[in-house]
Amino acid sequence: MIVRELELDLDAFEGPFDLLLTLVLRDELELAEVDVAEIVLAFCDRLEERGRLDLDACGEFLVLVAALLELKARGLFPEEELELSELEPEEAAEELARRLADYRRMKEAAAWLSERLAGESERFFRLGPAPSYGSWNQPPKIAPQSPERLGAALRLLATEPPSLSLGHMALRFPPVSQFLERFRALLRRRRRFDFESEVEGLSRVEAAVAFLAMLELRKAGEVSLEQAASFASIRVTRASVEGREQEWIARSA
Amino acid sequence: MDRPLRLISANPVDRVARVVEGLLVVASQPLSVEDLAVAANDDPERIETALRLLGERYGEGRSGIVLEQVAGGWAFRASREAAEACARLFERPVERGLSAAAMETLAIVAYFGPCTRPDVARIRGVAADSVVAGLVERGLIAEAGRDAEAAGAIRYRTTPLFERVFGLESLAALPRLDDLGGEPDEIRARLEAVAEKRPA
Amino acid sequence: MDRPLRLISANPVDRVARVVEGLLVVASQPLSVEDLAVAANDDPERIETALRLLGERYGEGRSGIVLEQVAGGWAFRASREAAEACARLFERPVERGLSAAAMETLAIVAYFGPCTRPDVARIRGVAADSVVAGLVERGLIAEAGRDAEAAGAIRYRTTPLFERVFGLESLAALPRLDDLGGEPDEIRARLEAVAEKRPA
Repeated sequence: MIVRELELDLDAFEGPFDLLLTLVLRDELELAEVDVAEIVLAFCDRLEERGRLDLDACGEFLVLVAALLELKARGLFPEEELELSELEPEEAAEELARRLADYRRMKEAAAWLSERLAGESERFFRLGPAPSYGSWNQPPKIAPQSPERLGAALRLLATEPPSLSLGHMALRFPPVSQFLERFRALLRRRRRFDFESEVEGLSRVEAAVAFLAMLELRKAGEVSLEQAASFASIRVTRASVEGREQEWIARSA
Repeated sequence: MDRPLRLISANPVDRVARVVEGLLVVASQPLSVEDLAVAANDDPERIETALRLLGERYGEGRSGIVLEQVAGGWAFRASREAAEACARLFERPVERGLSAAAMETLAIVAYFGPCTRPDVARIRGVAADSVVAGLVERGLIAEAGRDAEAAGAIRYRTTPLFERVFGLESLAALPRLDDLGGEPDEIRARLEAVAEKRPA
Repeated sequence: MDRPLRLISANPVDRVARVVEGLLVVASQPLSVEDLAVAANDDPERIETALRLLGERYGEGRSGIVLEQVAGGWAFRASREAAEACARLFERPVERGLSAAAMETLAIVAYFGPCTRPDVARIRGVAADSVVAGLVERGLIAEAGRDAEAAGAIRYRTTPLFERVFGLESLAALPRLDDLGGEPDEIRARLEAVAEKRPA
């Protein structure tokens, strides 16, 4: 089973998984609008149809979906990036557990409120003023105000929000094009390179982006890929001009 | 016996009277005998009997709540004995009444008005409907025609009451905003740009 | 005689009670003992005595008007006996059709407020803009200034109307946070248990 060929039929997108990834990484598709859970469901459905557990596919899928989710989270909460990136894995796990606990509490609080509201359906009270009479039904008086408060309100509105360090994000999140350039440059110098050694030292997410760049090159017919065994190193080889020409001839025939 | 046996409370008019009390204490407007009869699912004669009963209970000198027949029906009001206290309750000047949201909206209408609710929302970065409605109700801003361009949205301007509350002879007396730079239009464009950068 | 002669009614608490009745029947929101004392120009102890007296008179089953302690004050409402009749005559615009998302957002603002829309989104994991706007429109939450730290994002808190609609004496009547949901430690232990099952 080839994960990147997984056919998706989402509200925001219809087509194979790798096209979705490419569009997202090129900023041509708003990730915030993609329902990642639907992608997971589609994958699980496919797995079930095949009737056997494909560990390779699951592993690849997990890496890609984790990367997607992280990208989406960053898009939804850009300011979080700064706080969370400072955390050690241990602290991040604690933060995650704390947030999950908060959410679970609020789910329960919401259930409590719903039950309470249902129990209050027999309580009627007046919304709004009493039937009007009497001198007291005038609009309330407003105490004198300083006009300086008006200017102060606008000055507060003019305060620039602190700018988010986008450089930081760009560093951790190179666009797929950056890896495309890097791999192409590398391939101009060398005919073949080892994917693992090229991504060594990168974060998992960066490695995932690099992986997408590699798939992109393969799709464009610029490279061929070989892997001796699962989890073995992936060898990236420049497609020979002859090979591409032959392919072209074969296709047009 | 032909008639089915029914359990009837000692005085069912008491029950109707309690339902009418409940309806009147929730109503924002006088309720007619028909309104009351439809709501209570009872006949108008019994409603009238109940109202007579309530009239005796809720009369001047007997209760702080007075049942009164006015144009359009029946309503509760405060007794004359409580009038002075009611006047004190409603005449407290409400300084706390001008929230930060109200102040921002007033400032926008005063400096850049007349402007529409979408204009205000664009600068504040949040929907302005309830704030604008509150300021209209309190007489600090008022409608000033429709904006021909913005799909006929209603435009608002500040009122003479606004000028009195802020001690201004006219809008020309508003404090200058030189530190924000330039003409009102420039300041406005700058505020809109900042609003876009603010987190939602 | 040193003391000036005063005419004191047979039972002055009765008079205070009548004034309080009058105030409560015209007020649009629950009134605190302090509000009542200021308006009635009387001392809080006597107001409390009067409220006790009125509580006996305006109770479920005894009257169609019920005195209740809610949203930090005292207010009249219709008795449950009159609920069916009220339902025929009055809408329930505030609470009708509150979605699950709205309930969660209300809970978050009630427990963690004043808080911003990004705060709500962080806990729910979904953008909160339209839900928050809907709750503001219903009057269940209101703006409470801007957060100086979070780039001037608007903060929200629940309103007295929220407490009143949900029949809460105050926000302190909500279940304690500690009594809700799981502890972070417990959740964390479960996360780790799952993580440890992965092959080395």
